[in-house]
Amino acid sequence: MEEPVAVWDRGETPFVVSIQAFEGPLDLLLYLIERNRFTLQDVQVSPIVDQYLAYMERARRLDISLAGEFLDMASYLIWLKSRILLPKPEALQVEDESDPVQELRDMLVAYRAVKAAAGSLGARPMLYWDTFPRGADTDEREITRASIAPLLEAVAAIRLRTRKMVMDVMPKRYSLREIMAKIQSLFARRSRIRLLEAVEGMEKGSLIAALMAALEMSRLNMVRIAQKGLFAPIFLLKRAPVVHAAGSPEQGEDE
Amino acid sequence: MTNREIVEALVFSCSGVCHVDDIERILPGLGADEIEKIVDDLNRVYESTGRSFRIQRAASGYLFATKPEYAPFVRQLVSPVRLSNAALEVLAVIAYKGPCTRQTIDRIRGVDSSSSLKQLIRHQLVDVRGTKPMTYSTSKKFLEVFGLASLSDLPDITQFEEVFGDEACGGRDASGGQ
Amino acid sequence: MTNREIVEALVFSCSGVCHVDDIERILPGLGADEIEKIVDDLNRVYESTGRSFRIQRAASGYLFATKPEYAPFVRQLVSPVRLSNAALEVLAVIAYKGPCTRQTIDRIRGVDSSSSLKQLIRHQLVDVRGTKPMTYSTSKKFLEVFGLASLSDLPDITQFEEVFGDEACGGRDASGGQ
Repeated sequence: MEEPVAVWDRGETPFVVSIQAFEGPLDLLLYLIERNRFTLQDVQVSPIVDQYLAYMERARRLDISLAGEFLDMASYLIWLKSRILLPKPEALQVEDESDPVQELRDMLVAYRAVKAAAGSLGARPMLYWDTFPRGADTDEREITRASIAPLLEAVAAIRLRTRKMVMDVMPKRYSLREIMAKIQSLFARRSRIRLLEAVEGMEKGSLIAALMAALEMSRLNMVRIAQKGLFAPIFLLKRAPVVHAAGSPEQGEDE
Repeated sequence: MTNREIVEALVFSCSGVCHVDDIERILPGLGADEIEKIVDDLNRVYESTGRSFRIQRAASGYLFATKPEYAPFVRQLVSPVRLSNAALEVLAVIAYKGPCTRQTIDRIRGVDSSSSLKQLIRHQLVDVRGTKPMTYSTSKKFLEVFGLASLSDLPDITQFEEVFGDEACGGRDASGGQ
Repeated sequence: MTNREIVEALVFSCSGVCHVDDIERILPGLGADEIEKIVDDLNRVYESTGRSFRIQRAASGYLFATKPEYAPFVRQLVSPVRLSNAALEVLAVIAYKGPCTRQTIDRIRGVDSSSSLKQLIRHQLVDVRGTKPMTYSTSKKFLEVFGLASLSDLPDITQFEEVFGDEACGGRDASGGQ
């Protein structure tokens, strides 16, 4: 994580960028420890805690909404610092043998290992990013892997969709035919358009109508609908007249 | 990197037909005629190096296929069951709801489910029972495929809220877990 | 017709992994070692004739895939899967720690992991097991996607193991401030 090093020293505005560079409070702590050239074995807790809190304070002043975990960690660190600085009552010392600094250290060691492992995974060539298997373009899910996850996702998808349908009662009427004609005209020059291009204004109802038009056109084999992931832009790809080749002739018509 | 190599990679990654439109979009400046020439070239290489596949012409594009003489072997491969998201939804409704009619499934999903149902019946994941009204239930093969001993092994819907619940669906995906 | 041609046709016809078991079933008498030799042979031919794909090892079999240099083109045709750092971290915890609950993952990472988990489940890299509490494990597809024959192929597993032991990560909930 090189960029935070640079932005930290350059003042406050670029700092906005840097908070996003951390996966979480442990990541930020690791960065601070490294920056102070401590090793995990001989971390001096006080300066690290102070710097962490300074970081939080600056974020607060810049009105950055911090994930709850960052604030939880801040309160934990304040507690930790007070425990280190204050003389412990005799009774407590006997009762509680845990070493909070060691606990924090263990947490950081474990997280650093995860980070390293994630880095080594990410460095491997990945199927569907670096290489693509034969027939990688299918949208259908292979279910012979003995996983129920796709079923659970399906349930979530139904719930999400039906709730939306209840909420979005549209007073305005849209003509699917009109929207389909518009999509067709957009296809005159290009074979790939964004769904949003077929939307009039930015009303939710219009967006839904455009999506329904796209689904209808997909059903009629006039377009292919593509989306790279949840919430990613939806693209419509122009489809040539019906072909029946070896591939997957029957996609569910009710998708 | 030559156009020929790229065309080969593109046709290769399609499960069915690779549309000429798509090739032209990705390799602007390459016309349909040139693509055809490239495909002919590739097929000549496959032929002369003894490959067991070749590129076939299809209505609006090209498609990779094994040569017919290998069909007796290829046919013995068990093709994995692939389901559309719609079919998975129907399957989930039947699994959680138990034996139910198509009307019930349609009502829960808010869309027509008939073609998905057909797909599921064809894959023998769903059994049909009764006549009036017809009811659908998950089959023994369903349990096998999903690695379940019985339907009671399915997690309680409230249990998977931790991942698929409302908050998780709220679109915080980009930040990846913060 | 040679075994080499048939093996090529079989691996080619699978979209996804062609299992060694299946090849052995269809070509009795051919052992795993011989299949591996044939695959190596084929890859040498592909290399020397400038093919843009090759056969790679994946989980319990082989898989035809395009070579990395063509990715920028193929990505325009096929939806690519890009994992965030957060998702890779979650995947690393599950891969090295074995089946675990979301609480364990959150505790080790120090942040909420639900949206990353959802992303991984959607891409079928992580499986859910439906007992109480719900546990997550890496899937067979995880091995395929990262080109691993098994989890023990992960690099430096011993290096990570010591810190992943229960001693190092257990029992910090109360003091962990999460």
